[in-house]
Amino acid sequence: MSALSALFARELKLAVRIGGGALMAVVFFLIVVTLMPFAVGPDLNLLARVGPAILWVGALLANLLALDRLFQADQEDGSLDLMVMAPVPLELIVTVKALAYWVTTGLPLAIAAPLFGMMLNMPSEALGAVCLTLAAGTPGLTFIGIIGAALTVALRRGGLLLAILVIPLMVPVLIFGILATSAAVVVTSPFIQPFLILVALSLGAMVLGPIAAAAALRFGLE
Amino acid sequence: MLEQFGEHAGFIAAAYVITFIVIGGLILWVRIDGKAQMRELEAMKRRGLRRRAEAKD
Amino acid sequence: MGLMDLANPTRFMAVSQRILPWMWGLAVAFLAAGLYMSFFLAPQDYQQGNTVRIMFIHVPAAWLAMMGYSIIALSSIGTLVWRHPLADVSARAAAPIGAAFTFIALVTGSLWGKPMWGAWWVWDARLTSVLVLFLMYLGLIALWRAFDDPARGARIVAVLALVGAINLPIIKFSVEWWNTLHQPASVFRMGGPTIHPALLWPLMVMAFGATLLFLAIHLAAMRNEVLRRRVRAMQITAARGVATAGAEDGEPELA
Amino acid sequence: MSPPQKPAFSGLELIGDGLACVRGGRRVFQGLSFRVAGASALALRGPNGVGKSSLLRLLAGLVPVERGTLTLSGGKPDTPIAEQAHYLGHLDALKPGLSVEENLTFWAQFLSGGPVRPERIDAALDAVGLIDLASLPARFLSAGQRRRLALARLVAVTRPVWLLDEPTSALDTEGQDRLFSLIADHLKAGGIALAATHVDLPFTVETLNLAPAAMELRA
Repeated sequence: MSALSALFARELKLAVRIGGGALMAVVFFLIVVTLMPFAVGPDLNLLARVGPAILWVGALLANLLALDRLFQADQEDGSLDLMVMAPVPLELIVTVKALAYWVTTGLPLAIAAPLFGMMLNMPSEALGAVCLTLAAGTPGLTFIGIIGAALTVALRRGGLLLAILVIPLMVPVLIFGILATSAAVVVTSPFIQPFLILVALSLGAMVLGPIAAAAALRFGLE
Repeated sequence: MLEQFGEHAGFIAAAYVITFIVIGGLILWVRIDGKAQMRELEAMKRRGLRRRAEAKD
Repeated sequence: MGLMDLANPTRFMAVSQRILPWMWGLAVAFLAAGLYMSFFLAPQDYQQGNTVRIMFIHVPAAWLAMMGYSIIALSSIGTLVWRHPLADVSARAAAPIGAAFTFIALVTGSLWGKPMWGAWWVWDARLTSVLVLFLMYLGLIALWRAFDDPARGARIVAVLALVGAINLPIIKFSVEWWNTLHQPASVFRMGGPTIHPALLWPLMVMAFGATLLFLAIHLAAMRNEVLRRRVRAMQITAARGVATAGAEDGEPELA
Repeated sequence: MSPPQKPAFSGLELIGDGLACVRGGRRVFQGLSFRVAGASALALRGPNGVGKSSLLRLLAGLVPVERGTLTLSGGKPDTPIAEQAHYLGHLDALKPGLSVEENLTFWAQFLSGGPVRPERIDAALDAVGLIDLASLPARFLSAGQRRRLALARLVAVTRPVWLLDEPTSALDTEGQDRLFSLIADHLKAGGIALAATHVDLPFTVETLNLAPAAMELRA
């Protein structure tokens, strides 16, 4: 296990040191949230109604931001070769990298979301709900995203392609995330059912994502 | 002491407290950063004379 | 290049070391006086009651948010026209401080607005413009951090800072246009045009003290930045020095 | 000073039999057989594009074996060769944002799968002549210094097989001397080294000549 903890520590160190990766996603998230009122107008009632959607779409896009570099940076400097040669299964290495990415990207997004929700005049119950659903849903987004990151690892301009590949796969997570969050805004919709499905989607992605990503990385080698 | 500022005392207190935290953090950061740079500079000046491996013995 | 540029940062370090304690002292004195005045001498506003006391930090913070960006913009001209290394140091040191004061302006604005509007955030023209300013600060900081070599990043960031400075009035104008389109009548304007003299004096003292504080932090951060660059320069020479020294003495025990 | 070599390897033998390799739809080589015993080095020779790098990557498990068998007798049983081999490729696998010491410590921990004593890191850095730069960020290193740091990885973690792809590139004469003495130490401990190089190694090596004409013919 020590090889994996060393990798986790290195990933966190790199994310904090190089350009403040964690901060960038949150800033991008804030920019997306700021743009929406310019588009739909500053009417607070309207913003409160579409708030969950704005936050979830913003978080989804922000979560994609640095994903293309996740394996590419290691591939370009030869680190990936050594990782493939390690005694640890590649699936676990991919999992650890994805977890580190979530800690530096997805988690800050979930923590920042209630603050941005306040700016959209969302009721306080909805703020808690959006934090909870994002904390439960962003791992799903990350672990789906790493499949795309692994598929495009050898491509120079993989960034845009990555988004096109994985956003359709993220649709179920988005649907149930927004459904669960809206439960706190719209009285009639239930919370627990979509939330459990969201958790199930995340857990499923955490199993499937690393297997698919590791396979893609192996085929992409040479 | 807070009560004399009326029903919105909490908001006033929060505004001042957050301001103090942010500015205090800023000053603290400047001080810690300054000390760290000074330390680095001293370490660099020392390193020219002594090797790390020898310093350990 | 050469002696002139080396001499100036050295003199800057000497001079700044002497005036910094005075600036800290003056800033603390003015802020203490300002706080006393704003809490105990200033009366309640007939319309806003005691919440007007938030104004004494909100308005100076908003003013310093703009001043911080002005420092960056002016320093950027210095970087681009005279290529003076201290200009970039000044701009770079001002960015996080300006961002922090912008953040304070946003938070206190939100706390001031909640009792008035009943919402934590209202997309009114002023607050929204300050938010865009905050985003521009963050963009500048991110761009600076993306460059390994400060000398190479300096002029590129200076271009962004100046483009931002030109854009700011346009942004402000557009945001106001957008806002009046949606909200014809603004019920309440922060720190409105007429202000009671009993409120004005504490505000002036607070603003002056906060400006001094900003400048003191800025100066201290500039000193740190100069030191950081010295460390960096020494690290580079160290990397080169070892390579040549190793080749010269040949390390007999390994040959 | 030579680095500590506690577990001396004994009875190692690396055998390739009838190997074939396909990269990018092109058959790089086939029917390639060789045999390297412990405590000896094999130099891979031949013009560019003949498949020296491909053979090393194949041994490292980075390129699939198209046909043929590859065995390491005397090594750890039931362990792929890749996990018992060091691969020093064209890329140095360094992060510019981490210090020299952090870079090496990470790889040592990651490759050995356990905690690594700092003395071992220091010894490895000393062996490649980078000990004075231990706390420096790797972004300040020159190409040759980066190469040395990559080489330190092989010293810090003990593995029986060294796969070296142009190990002398970017190194100055002093660095090359260090490299050669490290390889010699590794061989003395009973290890195996395979090197694709155009430089003559200053100790006895067997040579595997990869000839392009024959390859084309068979392909």
